Amino acid sequence: MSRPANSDVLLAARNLSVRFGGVLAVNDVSFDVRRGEVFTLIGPNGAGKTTVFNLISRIYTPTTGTIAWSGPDRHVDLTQQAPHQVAGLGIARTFQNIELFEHASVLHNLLIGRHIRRETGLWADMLFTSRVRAAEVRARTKAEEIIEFLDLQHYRDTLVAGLPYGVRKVVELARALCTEPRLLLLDEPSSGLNVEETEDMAFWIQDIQQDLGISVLMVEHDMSLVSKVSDRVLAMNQGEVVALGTPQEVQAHPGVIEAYLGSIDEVASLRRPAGSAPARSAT
Amino acid sequence: MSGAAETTMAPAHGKVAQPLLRLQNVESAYGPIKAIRGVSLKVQPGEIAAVLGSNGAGKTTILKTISGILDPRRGSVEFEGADITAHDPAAIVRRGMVHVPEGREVFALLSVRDNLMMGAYTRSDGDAVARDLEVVYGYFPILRERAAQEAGLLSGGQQQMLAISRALMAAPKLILLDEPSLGLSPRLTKEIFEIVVRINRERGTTILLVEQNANMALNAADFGYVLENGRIVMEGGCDVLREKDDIKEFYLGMKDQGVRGERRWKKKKTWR
Amino acid sequence: MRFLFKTSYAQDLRLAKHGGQVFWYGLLCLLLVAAPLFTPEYWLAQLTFVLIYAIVGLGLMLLAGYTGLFSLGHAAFLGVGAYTQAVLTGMGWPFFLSLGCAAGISAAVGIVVGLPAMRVKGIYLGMATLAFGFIVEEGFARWESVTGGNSGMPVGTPEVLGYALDTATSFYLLCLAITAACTLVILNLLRSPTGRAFVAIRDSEISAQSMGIHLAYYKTLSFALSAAFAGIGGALYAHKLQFISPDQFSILQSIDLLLMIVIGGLGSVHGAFLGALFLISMPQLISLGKDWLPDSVGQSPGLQGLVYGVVLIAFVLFEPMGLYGRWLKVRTWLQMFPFYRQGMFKRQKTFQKSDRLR
Amino acid sequence: MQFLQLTVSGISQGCIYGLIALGFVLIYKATEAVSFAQGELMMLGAFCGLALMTVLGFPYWVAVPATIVAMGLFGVVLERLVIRPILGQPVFSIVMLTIGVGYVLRGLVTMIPDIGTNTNSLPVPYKDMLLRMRELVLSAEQLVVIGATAVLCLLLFALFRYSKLGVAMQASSQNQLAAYYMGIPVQRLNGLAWGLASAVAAVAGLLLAPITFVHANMGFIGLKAFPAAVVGGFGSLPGAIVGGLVIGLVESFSGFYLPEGFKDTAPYIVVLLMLMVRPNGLFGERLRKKV
Amino acid sequence: QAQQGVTKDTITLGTIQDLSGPLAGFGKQVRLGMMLRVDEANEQGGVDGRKLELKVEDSGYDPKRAVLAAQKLVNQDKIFMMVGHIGTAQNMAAMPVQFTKNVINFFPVTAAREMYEPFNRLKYSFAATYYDQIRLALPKLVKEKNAKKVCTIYQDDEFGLEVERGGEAALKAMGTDYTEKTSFKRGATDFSSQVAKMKAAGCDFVVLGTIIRETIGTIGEARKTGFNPTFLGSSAAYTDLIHKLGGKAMDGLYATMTVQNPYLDEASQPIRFWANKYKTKFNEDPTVFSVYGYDIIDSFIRAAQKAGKNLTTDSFIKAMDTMVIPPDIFGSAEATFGPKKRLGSNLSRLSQIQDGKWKVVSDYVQP
Ligand SMILES: Nc1ncnc2c1ncn2[C@@H]1O[C@H](COP(=O)(O)OP(=O)(O)OP(=O)(O)O)[C@@H](O)[C@H]1O
Ligand SMILES: Nc1ncnc2c1ncn2[C@@H]1O[C@H](COP(=O)(O)OP(=O)(O)OP(=O)(O)O)[C@@H](O)[C@H]1O
Ligand SMILES: [Mg+2]
Ligand SMILES: [Mg+2]
Repeated sequence: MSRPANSDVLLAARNLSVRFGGVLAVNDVSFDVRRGEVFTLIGPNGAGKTTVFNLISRIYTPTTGTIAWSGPDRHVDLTQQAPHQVAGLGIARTFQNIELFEHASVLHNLLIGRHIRRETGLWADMLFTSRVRAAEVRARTKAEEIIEFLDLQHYRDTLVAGLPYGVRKVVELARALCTEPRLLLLDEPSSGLNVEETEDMAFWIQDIQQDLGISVLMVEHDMSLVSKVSDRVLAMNQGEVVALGTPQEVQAHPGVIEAYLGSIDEVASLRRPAGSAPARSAT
Repeated sequence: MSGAAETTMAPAHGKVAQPLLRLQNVESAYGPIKAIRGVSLKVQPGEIAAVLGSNGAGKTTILKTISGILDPRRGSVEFEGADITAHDPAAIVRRGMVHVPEGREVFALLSVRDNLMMGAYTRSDGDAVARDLEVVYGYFPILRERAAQEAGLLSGGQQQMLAISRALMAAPKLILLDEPSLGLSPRLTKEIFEIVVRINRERGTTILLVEQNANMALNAADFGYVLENGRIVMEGGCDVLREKDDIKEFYLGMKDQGVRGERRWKKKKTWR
Repeated sequence: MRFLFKTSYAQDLRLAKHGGQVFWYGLLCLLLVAAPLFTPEYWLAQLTFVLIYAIVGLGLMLLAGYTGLFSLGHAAFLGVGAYTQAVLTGMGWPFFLSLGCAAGISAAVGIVVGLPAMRVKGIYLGMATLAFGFIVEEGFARWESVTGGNSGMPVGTPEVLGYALDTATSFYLLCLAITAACTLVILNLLRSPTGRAFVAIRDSEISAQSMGIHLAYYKTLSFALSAAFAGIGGALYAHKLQFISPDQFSILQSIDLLLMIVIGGLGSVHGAFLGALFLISMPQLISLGKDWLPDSVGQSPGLQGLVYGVVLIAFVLFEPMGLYGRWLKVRTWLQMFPFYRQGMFKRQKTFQKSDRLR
Repeated sequence: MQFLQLTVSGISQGCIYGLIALGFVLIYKATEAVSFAQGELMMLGAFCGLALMTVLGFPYWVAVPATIVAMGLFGVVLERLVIRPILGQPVFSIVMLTIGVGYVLRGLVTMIPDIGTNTNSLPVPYKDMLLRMRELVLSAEQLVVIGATAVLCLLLFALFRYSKLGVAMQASSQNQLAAYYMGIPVQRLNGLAWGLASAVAAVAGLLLAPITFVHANMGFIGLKAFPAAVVGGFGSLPGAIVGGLVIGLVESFSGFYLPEGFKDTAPYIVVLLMLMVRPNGLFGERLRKKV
Repeated sequence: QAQQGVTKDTITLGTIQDLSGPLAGFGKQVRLGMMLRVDEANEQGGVDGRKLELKVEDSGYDPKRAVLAAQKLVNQDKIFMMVGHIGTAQNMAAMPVQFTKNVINFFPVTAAREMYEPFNRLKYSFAATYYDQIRLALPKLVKEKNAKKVCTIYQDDEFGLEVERGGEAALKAMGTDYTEKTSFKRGATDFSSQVAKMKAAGCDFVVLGTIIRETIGTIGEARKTGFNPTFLGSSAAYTDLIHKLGGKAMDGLYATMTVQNPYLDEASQPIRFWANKYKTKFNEDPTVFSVYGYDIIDSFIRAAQKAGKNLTTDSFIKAMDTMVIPPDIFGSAEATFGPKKRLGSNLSRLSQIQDGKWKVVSDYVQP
């Protein structure tokens, strides 16, 4: 793989297409994610955003196209990598429908996130040598840092199965961070969060970008979050690119408004005309 | 949807009716963890009621308790005046209440169409079912397009549309909606709320709504409850709630720029 | 009630979480070591079988309980171990070398099964291992020059470092030592990255993969380890029984092994031991109980199967977490006394979700 | 000629496997559990028929429907008593339960004085009837098996494909929670599925009885029906039949043309090969999880 | 040191039967036969004033459980002797346990050669081995039928192999070999390809290493396809179930046997009397296996009486050294034992199913 022209580019997708039976889920999509930026994919439901993520993390193989990845020491075509190698290259992701290890505690989930950073082999593990012990303590320390960072102390030892939706979202983010990635793929990080929590999420994403220096590729429907944290936005529709630019530019794009945002009319139109509401008995 | 309208009851506008749904002092727990602690609420026939609350407040738990998925430790649930506490979930659906669950829960290996038909499982009026199928296809044309596809392969948002449509197919008296806008595009979110309001107006279907998008919810609903840590901390007509400072700050995101600055600053919630 | 205050991360890594555990497990070890002093020979032999089955159970627990892969042909690995040991010690190889080979060859066979099995899941995996078990059993029967075919083959008493372990006590102590070593290995694995990878695969393959866990490698590894344990168990089994024949490693044996860990409690190391204890003591209990029953029932040929089935059903119905689950409840009750509340372990409504999409 | 005769016996043996496999697939489709008790239910069905005919002296044409109905009811009761209490637990528990049920049924039948431990023969009217077409010989027993298998397969296929009930059964096996949310009476359907499966097992038992005799261990033939179901693809009804035929033919030919010992392992070798080439069998659905 | 299992007024015997496995039907009958003789003996005052006590364990035809059972009987119940233990592999697995405690393995219910070979002073066997049965009977019958092509179908385990080897030895002595050999796995139900194979080979004589259902299945399939050679089975196929289940098609089958099946309407008066006694006591028809059980205890009692008041393992062996057991009412061959001769007799008779019943058709076939 030759080095991409622009050394600023972390990930370069070129002419990606994938077809499922009759559905052309992604159609000739190209984009770059630059080092240190927050790059957002938006688009109506079924536009192919999650599919792009799945292509990057090698759950699907593209029908055509390449994804160039420029790690610190390696430049590879992601489409040639085995699925489990993606994490090792420095790409971590979260899932739209949350895929956690349900029967394990939060801490345990985060430790599994440390897998690619494991320092010991099978035989050492079997004997639990002092090296393993030391490595384990280091893994704990890192996991605790992330727990601290995302305010999860309260849930450290709870089983994931019993967590509320919003907390799971955060745990998934924490697990992804545990791999110490260069690029973080976030699939709808704010879905299921309320306004306040969405704001926290925005702060976290900014911290991740600025303090940890991790690039973020994100799919998101909440435009307030998108405008707040994204450097650039790519709008898709029916598998194709509609617009690319700053959040403001994209939000003003007529195609995006038409297919995605809807005409900005007042939500208050939903409101029932005063007086016609069914009466409630006094409590 | 006019065809089915005759079969459903008309909203009891204007007069003080017996509540369609009433929870009294309900307490539910997961093992040793109490998720809701003594919740009482009422839903009047023909209204849209909303429950707001932060993560883990227990909103989903309330809905699960109502539809019989979770047996409450204490308290009672009444539907149309009859006690349905801890009844078999299927029996509750047959009474005319249907639940759109959190996380979509579509039948992943059945076709989209079969999913919709399963929504109408409790109905035996074949013609009306066929008409309602057309109606939901009208709401969400993508479902018609994908009618023969396995539902598990739809995108997240498409599955959400399917989950809502499936519940509509039951032509219920009361719909429990758990975060209907989850994962939907802004445009579709708006459309969903429009549909919800329309169903409520046209068919008189009563709706109990749990939603993170408080702005939408408070606009669409007539009455609201605010839930924190498993307790109801505030309730009232939506017009009233919209004006409260706490609601504005914590749920509508309209904050005092002066107090909450650029970087993180968290204000402790205290309920006045 | 006991409250634990954690003061360092290393504390979490210890095997024994607090002094009480050190005390109780220490006492247990002591009792086991001293058992020959006060146990009649017959019961000591039973105890030896328990240890042997516990080793096999540990391996199967790793595979089924922690990696979530169910093997319906595990008796085949047991058999490979047993035959390897029989053949090698028969050729005069030293005990531990043969034991190592038994484990190694079983593991190799495990890898061979594991490889094609990587592509299949759930029920299909069960069937693949079932089929494999049949084929191996047939292999034992057909490879007469080595295995003696269906006539079976005799196995001598083991000789360790020049000492012939021909008494029940010495062989028991050997098994005890090996069991202890195996348990330690399993416990170590489970608290290290390798063990976590197994658990991750069990819970969600897709996200395990996206965390960088090489599914095929770890699944194969799990098969190999599990087979190696079965191989060790098989080798000891061969010495204990002194006679092995192909039909001892049939599907019925495989099902017994699976029942053992399920009744013991899936997903716990304790479960392997409790299950083995159960599997060995069950026939004893039945034959004890027989004499109390009227002859028409007590001497009826079906009794054994009936009781076996009823106990299994009762466990699944009333104690899905197995013997270990029951033990946890008793322990909690004791620790919490008098604060234990009814309903603390009350079962909630649960809802099955398709395994096909995992 | 030899070849033809082998083919015919392969097909008829295959139909037997297919018939038992139908029971597996039925339970699997409706509950996602693999029933290890299917062979024992079949055995029970055969014993039930035997008891009706020899002890109570029912004529064959009364005993057959009576057995099927009785076994259907038995299945419903079994579900109510044993399966329902843990409905909703992971399927693995149910699989374990079926193993337990298998043990119990075998134990109980063996406890019946005299006939329980013996091998018995079922007096069917078409016993020893042969159909000769030049050199090809077909016994009536085999023809009946082939016919019944085809009919049952069609009926069950129609049930799952076209009826609301069948679709609802599949729905509740895929996502029980959602099935409850939609008002599907999951428990009742589950009972129905077990009733049906027991009835199918009874049919298999009655048809098998003249060929293998009635004895407590006749259920072990179920172990051969597993490969059939797997080769066909576990969730597919036509697959069960096709898989059964494949296994039957493979057995028949390998017994004749291959060296000793292959006849009994050939089905399992076929399974392993099949799983390597097509991990989901011939007709199994390709399962993909979308994330 | 006191002899284990023998007290002032009891002798404790142990036996392991298959009461829940594939041979449960037989195991149960052996047990009942034994119990009948034990009760008779105890009613008559026991052996030298000692009552017999029989401990029965179930192996389910599983060698592992057989070992456990043997350990229980030997180490816990302290039996004097193991009598009539069923199953070859089970005996093989249990014998080491017994021998370390000096417990005799007396008359196991299996006709494998390992029950007396290689020599061990604690092994005693009574049954003519399958190997010898076929080895001796085959030449006679082949000559009689003038058969040209001898074939075999056998169960692919130790039992079936013994039958097959017996035939092979006989054929070798006659200067030929099997024309076709086929086998099946225990529990098989379909024999069509095996029968087709033998038919294709043109066999006119088939040695059956089969038990019950396999015998019926094979012959049934053969008759169906118009393949009618002479069938010869071993004593394992000599049971009344063959003709009861198989019906007319089974007529003509030959089998080797030692003791006669005790039909309730048997012509011989003593057998009829015995059979009806058994039926009254247990409400079940007796079979050859009941007779085996009965005979085993009977032989034990003879030897124990001969050993006298001071009954120990050594005195028992001493008594057996000169033991001669005369033919009994069921027509068993005379059995003799010696210090190095541990098999009572290797002779057997031929019988044939005629009109749905076993008929003895030859006297003991002398080598
Ligand atoms: N494995 C698959 N098989 C068949 N179709 C698929 C598959 N995966 C995705 N699709 C289809 O591809 C299209 C894009 O799906 P994708 O999940 O990428 O949408 P999305 O942009 O993430 O939408 P949403 O915002 O609703 O999550 C959808 O129409 C979906 O049905
Ligand atoms: N299966 C479970 N086991 C244990 N605890 C649970 C379980 N489900 C929920 N809880 C607990 O119950 C509380 C309420 O959860 P619930 O899901 O009702 O919250 P919610 O208000 O719906 O939150 P969200 O907005 O995130 O969906 C939470 O504290 C959660 O930890
Ligand atoms: Mg998506
Ligand atoms: Mg919720």
